[in-house]
Amino acid sequence: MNPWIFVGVFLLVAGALPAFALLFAKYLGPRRPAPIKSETYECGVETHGPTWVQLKAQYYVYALVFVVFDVELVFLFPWAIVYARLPLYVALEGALFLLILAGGLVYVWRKGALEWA
Amino acid sequence: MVPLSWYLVFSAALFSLGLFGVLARRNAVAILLGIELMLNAANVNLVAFWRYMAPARMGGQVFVVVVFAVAAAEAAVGLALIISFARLRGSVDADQADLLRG
Amino acid sequence: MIQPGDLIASLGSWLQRFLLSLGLAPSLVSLGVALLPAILLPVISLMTAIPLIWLERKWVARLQDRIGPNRVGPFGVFQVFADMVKIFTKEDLIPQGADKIIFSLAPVLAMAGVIGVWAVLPFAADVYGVNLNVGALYVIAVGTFGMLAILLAGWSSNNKYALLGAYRAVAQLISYEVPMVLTLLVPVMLAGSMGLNDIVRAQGNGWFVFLAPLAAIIFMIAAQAEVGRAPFDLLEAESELVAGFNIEYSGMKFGFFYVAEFLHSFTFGALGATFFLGGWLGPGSETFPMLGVVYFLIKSFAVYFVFVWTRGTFPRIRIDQMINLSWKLLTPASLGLVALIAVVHRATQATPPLLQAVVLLGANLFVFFCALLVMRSMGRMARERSTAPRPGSGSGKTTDPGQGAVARPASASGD
Amino acid sequence: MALAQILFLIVAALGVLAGLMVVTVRNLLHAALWLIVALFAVAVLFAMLDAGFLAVIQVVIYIGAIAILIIFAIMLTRREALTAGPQDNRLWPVAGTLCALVFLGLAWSASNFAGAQSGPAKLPASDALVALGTALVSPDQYVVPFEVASVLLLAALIGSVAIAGDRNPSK
Repeated sequence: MNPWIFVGVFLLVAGALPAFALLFAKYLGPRRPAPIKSETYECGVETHGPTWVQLKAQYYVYALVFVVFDVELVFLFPWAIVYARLPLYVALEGALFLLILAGGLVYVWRKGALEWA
Repeated sequence: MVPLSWYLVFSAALFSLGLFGVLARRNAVAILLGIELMLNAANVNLVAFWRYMAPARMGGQVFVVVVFAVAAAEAAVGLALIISFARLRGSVDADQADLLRG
Repeated sequence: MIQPGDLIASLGSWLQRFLLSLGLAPSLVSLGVALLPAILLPVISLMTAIPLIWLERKWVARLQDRIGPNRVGPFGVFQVFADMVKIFTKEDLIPQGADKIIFSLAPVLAMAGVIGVWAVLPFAADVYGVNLNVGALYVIAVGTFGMLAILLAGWSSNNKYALLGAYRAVAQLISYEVPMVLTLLVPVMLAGSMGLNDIVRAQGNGWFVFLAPLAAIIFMIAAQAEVGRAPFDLLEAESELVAGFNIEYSGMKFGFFYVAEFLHSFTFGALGATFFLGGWLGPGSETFPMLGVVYFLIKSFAVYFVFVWTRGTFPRIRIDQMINLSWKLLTPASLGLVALIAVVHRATQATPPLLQAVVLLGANLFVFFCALLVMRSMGRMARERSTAPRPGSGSGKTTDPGQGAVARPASASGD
Repeated sequence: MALAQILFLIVAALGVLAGLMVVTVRNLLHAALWLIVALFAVAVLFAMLDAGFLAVIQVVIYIGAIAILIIFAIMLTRREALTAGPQDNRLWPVAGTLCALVFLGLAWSASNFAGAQSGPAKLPASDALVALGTALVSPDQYVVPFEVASVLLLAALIGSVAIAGDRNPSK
């Protein structure tokens, strides 16, 4: 049997359990809607201005670096499985791969893009 | 058993939708979403052919892995360009991107 | 026929025979029996949260010289049930202007992202949901649902503070995902497989925490940050963000975010035990799988206790310190560690295992001391900068010189 | 109809529906969320094609990284996006017709070439993951793409940070 069938069923159940609990709780609890209740909560002060606050551009830079380091996994995990069975230069290839990426990190660091401002 | 053509037709549908997004949308980020759809359609094709035609040769999977890297690089640089452009011109409309026009 | 050792396997075969005797089709029965764990295991994991919440509240209370829950039942053991009753019967509030579907979807995703990990956890030699050959990556993949849940929750609440909290939370999660994944690479490298059960078996000659202690430490720090607990609980910094991304959530929906956090912490404890402490390995665990479950739980709770201990001990760090710790210390250290371990591990393969272990340990210590040196120089630079008189600005912001690692390093901007 | 076929049809329908929503929904953030659904459907198809590694990677990279990056970018540019007029190009009917024609052509050729109705080939006994790793690092196979990918990622990192990391863009 394809093990992914198991995973699929598992994930479905894992999602269905909380979903059913939410439905259950919805009908168990009282329902007396009032406009004051559903107002946005900001520590008692009325909310002002648009809700969609601008994302800090700094977060975006972290996301960029993260994406690049996340993608290297695609290459590193298959390499990590096999390098011990292959000649030494394979391990060096992987190390070179990592060093090139580390160069990118050094560049970003030197440019000051990692600083929290 | 699912025949190979089903996967290919699905991939064709996804590709066409992505193409439509790229052609019809004005927002540059939305165009990028369309491109991601197209790349995924290509990936489905590659994996389907790998599985149905030559599962012993890993060329198909390696190609998909490279497409992942390219997609990530494209998204990173593309979105950076869009954001930079939005700061410069106050717009994300792809039709407004005519800085190079003489 | 029934051995005490493989209780679960014999239960499964008994069920299979029982269903066959009812006259059901054999193929249907075997499929049903194979998929039964897929239905039971999520329920079990959800139930685990109940004692977990009580246990952690008691632990943290003791660590902070408090008593903790002690009103409902002996030692307050029924406190969680009381909370459940309360939370179940609360009104289901959706704030105005919220994106209703996404708002309700987010807590479900948060739970699914935690429970999903349990599909691959090896509780014993033959007690596991499924032994995926990509188990380690599967753990990370399922974890991304939790990240998505936070972003969706913050965005759909129609609340500035929720959105700000979500931005912060996601920035933290993505920052710590890099060192987390890189350190997960180390057990995969040493075991030569991504399957969690294979990783456990590969530790028969020595737990990976001894071969790669630095990887285990970085994993622990990153796990604490991924769960978002003190000292990394910036996502719910009350004084700045009111409550974080879940500010508008109440009742059961909030309850799921709460349960997900506790369960997530324990799940990382179980993962730490699997990847670094030999999982279910222990004397007699091969012949009596049930004993393996006991070992596994003991080790999981040991790691989990360290998480709780950390949570109860450290104060919250500042956001710039949090970001710096990940990108300027943990990520470079784990990058170097992975590269060094790969070369050393491969080069010493022909040598006796003990020598290899010693060399690997040496490589870890080398990277560790390099990281320490970097930390020291960074801390020194920060101290010099903070003590140097700055024109125009008073002594408004002083960096903390004692915390060399996380203090603001000098901005080494080249431009 | 076999179970696998029903499963495929459900997943494929979900994927196509999500793809349609991606290109038609007005709210960009909803479009990005529909993109996540479409990507997940593709991941499920990968799992059905016995490419478990790619399925997991699809979730980690696409949903966990690229989609998050896109959502961040949408949040960053939403002020600019709000000022824009219509979301669609004036020529969208032409584009729609063109894409329908492309789809028909592709679908026709996909279901009519020799081997279109063939079943899956027999999987080799060895672990596909090990084979993939070996193929990626063997000098006679794909080691050059492996290292070039690293350089590509480096270039992408440097390029995007240089473009987006500018603190004070000249307005």
